[in-house]
Amino acid sequence: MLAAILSLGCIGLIAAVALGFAAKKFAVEVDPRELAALEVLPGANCGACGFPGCGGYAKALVAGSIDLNQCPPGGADTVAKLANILGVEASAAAREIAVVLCQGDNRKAQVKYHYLGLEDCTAAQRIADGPKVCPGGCVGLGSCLRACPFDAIEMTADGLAVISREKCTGCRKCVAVCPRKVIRMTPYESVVHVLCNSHDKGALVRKYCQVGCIGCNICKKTIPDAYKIENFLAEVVYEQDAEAAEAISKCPTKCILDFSVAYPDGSAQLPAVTDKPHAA
Amino acid sequence: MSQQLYLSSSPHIHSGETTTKVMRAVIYSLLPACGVAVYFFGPSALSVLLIATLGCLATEVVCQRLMGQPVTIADGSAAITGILLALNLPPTSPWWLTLFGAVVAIAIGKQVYGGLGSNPFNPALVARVVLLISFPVQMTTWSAPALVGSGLDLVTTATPLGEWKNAVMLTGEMPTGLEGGLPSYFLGTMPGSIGEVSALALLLGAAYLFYRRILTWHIPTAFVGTVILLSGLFWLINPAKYPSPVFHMVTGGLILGAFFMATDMVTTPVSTRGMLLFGVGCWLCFISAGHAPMCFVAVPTL
Amino acid sequence: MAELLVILVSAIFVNNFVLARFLGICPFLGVSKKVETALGMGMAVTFVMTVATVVTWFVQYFVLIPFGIEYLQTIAFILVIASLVQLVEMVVQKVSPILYQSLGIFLPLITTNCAVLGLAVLSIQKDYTFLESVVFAIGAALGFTLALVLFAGLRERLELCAVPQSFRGTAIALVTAGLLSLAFMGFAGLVKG
Amino acid sequence: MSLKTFAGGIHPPDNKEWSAHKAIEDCPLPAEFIVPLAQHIGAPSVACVEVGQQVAKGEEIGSAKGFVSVPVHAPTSGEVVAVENRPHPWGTLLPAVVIKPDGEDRWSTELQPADPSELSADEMIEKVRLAGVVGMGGAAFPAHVKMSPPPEKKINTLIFNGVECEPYLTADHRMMLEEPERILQGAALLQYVLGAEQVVIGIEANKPDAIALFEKHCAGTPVEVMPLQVKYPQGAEKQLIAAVTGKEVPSGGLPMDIGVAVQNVSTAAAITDAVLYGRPLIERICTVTGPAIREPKNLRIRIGTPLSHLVEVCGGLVEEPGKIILGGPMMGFTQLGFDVPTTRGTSGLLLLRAEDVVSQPESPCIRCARCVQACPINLLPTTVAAYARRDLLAEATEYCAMDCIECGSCSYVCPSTIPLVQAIRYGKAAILAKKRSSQVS
Repeated sequence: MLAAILSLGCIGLIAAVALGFAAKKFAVEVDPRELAALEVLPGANCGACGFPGCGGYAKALVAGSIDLNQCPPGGADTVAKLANILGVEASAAAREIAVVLCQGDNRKAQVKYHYLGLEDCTAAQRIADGPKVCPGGCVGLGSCLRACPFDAIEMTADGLAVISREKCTGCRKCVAVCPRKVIRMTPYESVVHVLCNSHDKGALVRKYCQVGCIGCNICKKTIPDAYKIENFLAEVVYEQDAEAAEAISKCPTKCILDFSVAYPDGSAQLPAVTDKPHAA
Repeated sequence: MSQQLYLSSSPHIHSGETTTKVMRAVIYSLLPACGVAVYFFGPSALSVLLIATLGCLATEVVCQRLMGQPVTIADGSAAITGILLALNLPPTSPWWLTLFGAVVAIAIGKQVYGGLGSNPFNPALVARVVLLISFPVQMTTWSAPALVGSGLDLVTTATPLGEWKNAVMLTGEMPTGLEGGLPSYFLGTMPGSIGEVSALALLLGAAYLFYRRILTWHIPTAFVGTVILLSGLFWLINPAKYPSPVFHMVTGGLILGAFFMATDMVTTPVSTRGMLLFGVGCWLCFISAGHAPMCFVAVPTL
Repeated sequence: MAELLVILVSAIFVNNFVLARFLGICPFLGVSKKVETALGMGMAVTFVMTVATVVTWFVQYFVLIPFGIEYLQTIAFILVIASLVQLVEMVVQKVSPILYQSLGIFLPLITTNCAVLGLAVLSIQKDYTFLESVVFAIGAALGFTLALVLFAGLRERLELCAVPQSFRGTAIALVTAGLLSLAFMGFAGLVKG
Repeated sequence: MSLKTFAGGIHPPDNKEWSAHKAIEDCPLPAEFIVPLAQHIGAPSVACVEVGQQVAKGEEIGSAKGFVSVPVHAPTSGEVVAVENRPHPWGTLLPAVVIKPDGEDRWSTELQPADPSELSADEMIEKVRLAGVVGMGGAAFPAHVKMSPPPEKKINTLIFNGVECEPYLTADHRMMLEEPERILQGAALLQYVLGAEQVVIGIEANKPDAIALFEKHCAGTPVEVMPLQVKYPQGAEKQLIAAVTGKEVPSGGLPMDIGVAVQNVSTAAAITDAVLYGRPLIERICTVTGPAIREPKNLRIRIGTPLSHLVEVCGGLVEEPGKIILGGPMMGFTQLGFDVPTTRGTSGLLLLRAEDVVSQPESPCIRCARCVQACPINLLPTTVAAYARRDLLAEATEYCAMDCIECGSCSYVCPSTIPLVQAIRYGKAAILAKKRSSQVS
């Protein structure tokens, strides 16, 4: 018994002394932020981030070579804490979500040719500026859908991207990937949008799209504060859009929509995702 | 313009080859071997072939239905898996064994990975390995071929390779007369799995695949070449203990392995260098597994 | 000499630590997303396994046995291996930052890995001589590296595949690992024993 | 006799019998010329005429911007009726000068013939630049740039490209048969300018008449005629070099790095016109062909002729086309309509019926490795394309995506009809964009 205690104690002592000595002798300066970040991370070393462990991820974070949201086990809390540590703009700002500002699916917007080839909007855009006549509208090949990490985007049967208000986390991946820049970040509270992205003159828009904004000014006349018109295209002024919905019935081309009532695909607003288990 | 034009990125013409055509050609190439097997092993081989093929097709349908995907059994890939699986089984396999193998092959070997083109392992070999480990007795009970209608029951026997191994283990010497059966083995009287029975029939099928340019020389050459080289070396050192390369060529499913199992397109490398390396690598699995190789560990990064 | 070769080959293929003994599954699943990192991890493991085996062999035969306290083997080994790895990590970090970059970051992950401990315990159990232990350790580590790199390669390929949503990630990785393990069972006939 | 060729490649049906036997016809003037200002790789030229201005044939109407750029000239005499955006073969609206011909077809008086023996190499290059000569095989790279390599790059071998490996097209073939002198004069001029020791004309074996004719003409001259095995894409620069010299242009390098220069035979003819007669590049041979056209022809067209006019000259349409392709079927560009004009790079107009259009849906890759065997530059197209589609640009770059010559061989052979080239092209564009943005920041 005594021998056991003694010998194990000795081994422990030797190890402790050696480690302690090494810690002093071989000390290396580490970025305090890296240690703090490591502190916040779950410490499971699961490798989900693509790094060998939390340490590697923390290092990459401090080096700024990777996004904050690469740690699924940590979830949103960790992201917030990391943002705090790294001094990145904390997402305390109002929630923003992405909206596809177009209703011109394959039936409502005129198509100028049959596109064959890669299912990708950017690739199609390179062939005669995309298969639709409208230069600004949704190309409809679902690049945003594939880019969305949260499964928040759906393509309607007629080829129009629709983003779920509830599932969208505002990560902007779809905004980056859209060759037409038809996806815009908007405040979550704003439910009324002008769903058009064409700056062409009204007469031209009428030719190629049944639901395009023709810049007729009626919405602005109805609720002057809530709308602005630039280059023949109306836009909701999201800062003061409290009464924007009142102009909906006046719009001659029905390109203003209230997302709390209906989605562009004609479906009623999807129920809030509370009944589905949410991946935490 | 009254009708809408097609626009696309170049090229605007195509060879006309389709996946379905390729798969169909592979099925044709396997038919001679199947025919010979049925001829020699009789109805039991036929039933194994049918159960395996139909089992694979059914599993594919069920999986794709369950996952809400379009059903693609018409492309022929599931049928190939079924036939290859059957060719790897003993003709005396009970129906449940075959069916279980078929389900494993398609469900776990293929559909779990996303179906055609995504599986990293050859589904038929996945099933074979699972069966071999789960039911070793049934999977290694071989019978000698008997002509249909000869009235003889299938007789349980050892494969020539197994015979040699046992003999070497017991006496350290190669049994005499073992090589005498080679010509007839080549034609189709080899005791073994359904597909091993006739090297000739397999080579016929392989020749057709070469002609259709579906098979390239790389993997079979590297595979067979390595086997010949090494077995030849051992044979030269001690002909009394080790059989000649020809023996290896004809028995033990080398042809089946090198030309049909190892060359499964989906799970093999695409670059020339990768293919050669893969072929050599197959040898390792070949010697370790004894017969029809388990060489389904693709070298994925090449 | 032939003995050593058998030990080496059997440790690499037949009794592969990951795929046949199921030791070290954590790094096997965790650090196998890219071939490059897998190789780095493999190298780190090779190093740690070899060193740990050497040290624990000495601990076993010069401390535990003389004092008659073999029952403390596990605790003693964990203690020794853990502190040893920590020590090495510190030294490497200071002495060679480049080596640390490629190897060091993996070290903390395997300080108390079961594969390392298992190896140490196994080589004692098998009554290996010192040289045999070392060869066994190298073989086991190479086997680990082989399994890891193979698996990483497969996972890299899986990245490009249309794996059904519900199977993506760990699920398909585990299925693949299972199949790979089955494949390695085929090696059982390679070396007797 | 085994003929030389390169590794990889494919054998599509060549379909040249539609037009190969048709002698070159002069295309009558259309009612209106649309001359695009962007007709070459590099900076587009800028209009230097105004609406209402009278121009003579060969007069400069767009001036060059920068070194890798060439001027644009009036295809006939007439009035400038518009300088505006018009449909362009690249698929978008781009600036063009619209000229209404006066029917006189009067040459500009400023264009003077010259005696080549009195010209220095630099003067010749300047003449070629002013004449707006570009590579006429399709890429439309300004010829004067290729003629003035940096002094440390010595050109030993000069190769003329008479391969015309694109199916359907016969423009170069007819030119070789009917105007060998023009080509050979240009060849001699280029040899003088570059100081090349070896001059080779590579012609595919499916044009035995052209090979025989050139062998007759070149007997006793330093020019060597080399028959080549029929294979696509032998006309691609690097593949032609590999076939003729057996040398490989290094990844990311230029032919001049290994002392080789390549010019198309039609380019050689245009250089003759430019240097000897001072005439700018305002016309070329163009094959109008395909199952949807009534009467396939080889036409001598002016640059800027609308496609609708070519269709009219060739007897109109058999039926509504499914695809309008400028260039060959392997690398040509599909068009939105017949209002598009021809440019200097237009080697052919191919009209396919709807039933000829490949519209099989894509299916999963079965890793059959056909694309790998077909790839003339030894890439792994399926892997590169898979990475490109998933925006894994670093991996795509690692697998040499940027070396792809976009010949289309991989897509042609793919049994799963995966748009491999398009995916790689998409990846290349993304890689370039990323590189550019990282340079800016």
